[in-house]
Amino acid sequence: MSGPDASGFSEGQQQELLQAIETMQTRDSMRMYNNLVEKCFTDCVDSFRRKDLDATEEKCVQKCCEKFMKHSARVGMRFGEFTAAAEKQMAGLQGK
Amino acid sequence: MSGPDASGFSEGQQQELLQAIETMQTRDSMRMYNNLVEKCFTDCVDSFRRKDLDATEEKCVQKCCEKFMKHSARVGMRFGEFTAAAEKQMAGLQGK
Amino acid sequence: MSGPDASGFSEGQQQELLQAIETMQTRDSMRMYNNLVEKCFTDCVDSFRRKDLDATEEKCVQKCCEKFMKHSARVGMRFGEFTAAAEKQMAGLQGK
Amino acid sequence: MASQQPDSSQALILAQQEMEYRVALFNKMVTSCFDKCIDRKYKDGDLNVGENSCVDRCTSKYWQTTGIVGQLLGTGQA
Amino acid sequence: MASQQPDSSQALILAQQEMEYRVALFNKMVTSCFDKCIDRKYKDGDLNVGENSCVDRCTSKYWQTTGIVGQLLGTGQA
Amino acid sequence: MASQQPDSSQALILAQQEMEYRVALFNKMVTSCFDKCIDRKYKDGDLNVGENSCVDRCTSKYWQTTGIVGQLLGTGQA
Repeated sequence: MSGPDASGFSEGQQQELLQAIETMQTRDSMRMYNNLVEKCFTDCVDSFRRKDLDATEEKCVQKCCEKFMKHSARVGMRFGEFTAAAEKQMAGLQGK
Repeated sequence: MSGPDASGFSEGQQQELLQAIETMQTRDSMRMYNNLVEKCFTDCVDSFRRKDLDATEEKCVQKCCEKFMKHSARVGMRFGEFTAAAEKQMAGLQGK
Repeated sequence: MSGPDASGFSEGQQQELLQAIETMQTRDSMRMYNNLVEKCFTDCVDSFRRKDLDATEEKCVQKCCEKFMKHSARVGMRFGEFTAAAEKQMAGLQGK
Repeated sequence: MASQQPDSSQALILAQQEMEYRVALFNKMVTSCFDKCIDRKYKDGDLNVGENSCVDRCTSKYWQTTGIVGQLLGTGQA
Repeated sequence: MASQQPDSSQALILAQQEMEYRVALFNKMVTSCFDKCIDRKYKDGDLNVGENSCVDRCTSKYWQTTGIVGQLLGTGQA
Repeated sequence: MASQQPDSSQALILAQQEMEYRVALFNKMVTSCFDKCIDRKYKDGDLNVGENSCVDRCTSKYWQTTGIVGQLLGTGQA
């Protein structure tokens, strides 16, 4: 996933942009973490007769989480390819 | 949809407020765009035996999108009326 | 729910942090309000043959709202307990 | 709430939050009434008569719901 | 993580993000356990005994889920 | 859009928003295709062959949907 074009920004601005990217990434990974917990909890836990997760629920949450991470990585690969192809096409159009 | 009361702000502050509004509008239209894609995709695409949208799916996405925009415009009109009526009522109460 | 550790911040920074907390709380309570309206509307209102809520719908929205607030308060209590226990455990681990 | 004059940057933040709130309310009204009123088969790109009047009533009921919840939250918080 | 002393504005941002994270976690716990435990008929404005104990167990299991996912993400990212 | 040279802080804001948009698009693609392709029984921590190819096709169709909607919004707004 390539970032937006950074040329045309001064060094100070690039610094600022980099820090903004970092802040956004932290925020985004926290959000992803929260969403993952919510999703796997919703799909795996449905009985509330005890206050602790039983072995089946725990395993389900683990597999759910692993599966989501692998899925997310695969989508990331594809997303990168689409973005790259789109940028190439844009560059081609501007070159004409 | 009328904005919040801008009187009582200095010119510089009004500038700042206007820029904040603009930033928010851009962010909001991007969010709307993303939500629209997600909604129409969820409702229209359900078969994954090919990697390209077929004609039926494409048409469905188009109609979904058109319908959503018309719907959104209509809600906007109503929302404006409710807001205006509420502000009128507020002004009436304060005038007493 | 205890906040993050504020020691190590200068007075000015603590001020800034406090204002950031306040801004976040306002934003959060507005978001909660919006979510509550959406949830109770979705669960309670399903007929659109008139433009005004009937008595049954109105009561449903009220109970939904009351129930949500009580529920939210209870979750808050538990959340506070979990957070406190986790912090105690962290402190114990660091003390070793 | 405070009798003190709030400084101007705080007033700006409040005005911004007020706007954010309105935008969020509007967006939720759009989504909720779309789900309640619009047929998901999307045969046509236009809203038909039934959908149009459903949207009008739905937004009206949504707005009223906003009022009820607001009142309850207000008394609950005071 | 960095052995360097982070400058103070960055520490402020981190503290703010930590808070945002907690608020978001809390909100999701509220929503998830409401969906799992509360009867949507809303006959009564109070939580009944069954709902109350469901909420207690639900929050406990939600918190434990947070721990499991956190561990897996931690090892996955390291 | 404006023929005027935008000042640099505005360009920064735009660059940030562009990133936010991409992240949000990616996240929605992840969620949508997870819901469409992944069996919720979670018997295994790996994606099986069927899930893998479903994900590839799902992302491709999602990306195409992005294009169609973008075109319609573009013409609608112009």
